[in-house]
Amino acid sequence: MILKPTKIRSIIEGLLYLTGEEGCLIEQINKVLPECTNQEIINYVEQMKKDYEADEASGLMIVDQPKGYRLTTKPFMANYAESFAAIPKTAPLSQAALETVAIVAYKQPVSRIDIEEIRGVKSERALQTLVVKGLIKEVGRAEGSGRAILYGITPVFLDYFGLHDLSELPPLSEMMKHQNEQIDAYDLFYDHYKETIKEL
Amino acid sequence: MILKPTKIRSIIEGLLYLTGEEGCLIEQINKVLPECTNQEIINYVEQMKKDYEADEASGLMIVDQPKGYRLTTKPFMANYAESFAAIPKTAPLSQAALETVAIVAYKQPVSRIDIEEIRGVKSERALQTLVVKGLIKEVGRAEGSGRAILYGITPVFLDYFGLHDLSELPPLSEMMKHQNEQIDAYDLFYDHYKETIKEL
Amino acid sequence: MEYKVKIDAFEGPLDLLLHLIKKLEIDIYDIPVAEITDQYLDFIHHMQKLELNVASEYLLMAATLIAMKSRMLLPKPELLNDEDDDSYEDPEMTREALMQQLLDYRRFKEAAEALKDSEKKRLLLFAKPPSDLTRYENNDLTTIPLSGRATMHDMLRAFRRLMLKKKLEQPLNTKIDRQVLPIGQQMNLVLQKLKTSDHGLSFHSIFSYPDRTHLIVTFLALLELMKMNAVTCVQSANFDDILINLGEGADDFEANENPFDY
Repeated sequence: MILKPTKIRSIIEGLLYLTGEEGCLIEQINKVLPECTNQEIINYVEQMKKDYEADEASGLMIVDQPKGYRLTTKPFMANYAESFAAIPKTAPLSQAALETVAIVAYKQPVSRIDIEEIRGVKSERALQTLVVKGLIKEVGRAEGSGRAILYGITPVFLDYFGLHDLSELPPLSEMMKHQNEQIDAYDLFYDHYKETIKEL
Repeated sequence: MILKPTKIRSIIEGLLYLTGEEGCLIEQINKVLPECTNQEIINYVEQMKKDYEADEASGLMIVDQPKGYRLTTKPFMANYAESFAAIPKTAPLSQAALETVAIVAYKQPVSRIDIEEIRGVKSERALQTLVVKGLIKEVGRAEGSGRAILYGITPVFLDYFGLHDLSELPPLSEMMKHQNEQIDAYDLFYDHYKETIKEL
Repeated sequence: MEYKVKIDAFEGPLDLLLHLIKKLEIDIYDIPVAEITDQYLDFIHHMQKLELNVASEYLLMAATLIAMKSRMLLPKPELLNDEDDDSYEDPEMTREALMQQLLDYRRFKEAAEALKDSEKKRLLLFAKPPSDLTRYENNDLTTIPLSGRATMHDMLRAFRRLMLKKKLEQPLNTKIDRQVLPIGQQMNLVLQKLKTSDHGLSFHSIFSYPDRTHLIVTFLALLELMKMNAVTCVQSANFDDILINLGEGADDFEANENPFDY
């Protein structure tokens, strides 16, 4: 039986609804819709993404997660959603944890010492937090006498930052090409810092 | 501020999505949208019902429930949900579920409040998941005014974790002796992310 | 310049240096060592709270800057032989190294900032809990392939981690450890549970503590109650959970005077 495109779309929507926050792997959708290739499924979902986004009457959207997709509410819904008590609030990562996880993501596998050299400060606590949150994990041991633990990122990292895979991270080297723009971004960053400082 | 009809619609859709299979009381929607009367909300939802039904590209529909509504999949989705459910699950229990089930195993009979006190976060969803998976169940009610549900583990728990009986669980006191070593052991926990990031 | 700053406003000496470079509109590729050193020292003098454990990192940087500055003030040793070079640290090299370190750190700081953006966006998105698909599936967890299951170790590690996180040092089961459980008391407890429950109790729910003594005593209590007709047990099929109901003899049972307190 050949399914109509609208039907395929409706099935994908249904699956995304059913799996909710767990999301749905492309591979799983493929098992339910064996007549579609993975690429076709990706094309459908990408189109659905656009449609949701364009539809002002819809409060929903589709986001990437590792190897799959998830149906969520649109960002503006956060205000309204928070009035439902059952939704747990997640505390954002600290600045130290963000810097550390960025270094792990770009330089993995990387040891604590490497990270501390770049940051210029002890980073043990930040590493521990990231391990506990599941964003990074031990991926091996360095050679040599110390056999230092080497860290790498996990699929939780990708999910947490809404990435399909690691290649979606903006390349660091490219960031260097646009130094002038970066300086502007840096200004913004320190504006934010000033606020922090005022609050202290 | 006056909300546009499309905005109101999108908010209702978002709320219906977030409450999922539990559904949403008209009264709850009204709390989030105080600028609408109950009758206006009903009119919106009735229109949305028709739209979902007419939209062949959507796998969702809205059904009535006492004093409210529920977003669910269209009847034709049952077949696809079945084939989805038949896909062998490779996802292990979530971190939240593991923590929660461990607390239930060691502290049973235990109420949700007790669990939340230990975990420091809301645990309703984790409990729900565990009940659905049959690993824990209601074993009684707490004394006192609240009559809170008390949870205990089930034979499925023993089976799932390969235990003959509960006495095979290591005593807590022993487990807690080696806390310092545990910090290093933490990353082992994430071993179930068997794939390294390169494979993603 | 406003100096009322706590040390934790900065992530470390590099972060502070970047802040000064920005604030003083210094070219990061041509850092004036004397000026940055003075500003840096001035800044850490004014930091309201210099915690000992973090201060060392700031002080080390201060020492590096001072060393660099003083070497730059000294005339370069002349007529150097290659062999003598070892003892002389070229301040230009140190400055170059510091610049490189600052550039590297800034790159990652920017990357962290991008991640922070993604995080912020992501934290605004909510999703419903997964629907209960049990009505569609054979709800038998044993069909989960062994390789995909969470193991006991997973669970225990999750638990230990949690305990560590909460710094709960006391074992949770001290209350039930070494508790004496007379059978009579346990019989009473089972009967009370049954009386407050309107639909009978499952066999399993009675054994509510992970404690061997408790299990055995409860089981003996149950056998006694059955013997006295105070409870009846029903099992609808092999391996089904056994359902326990109050029996006719339940009202006759006077627990406090029973002989089973051994």
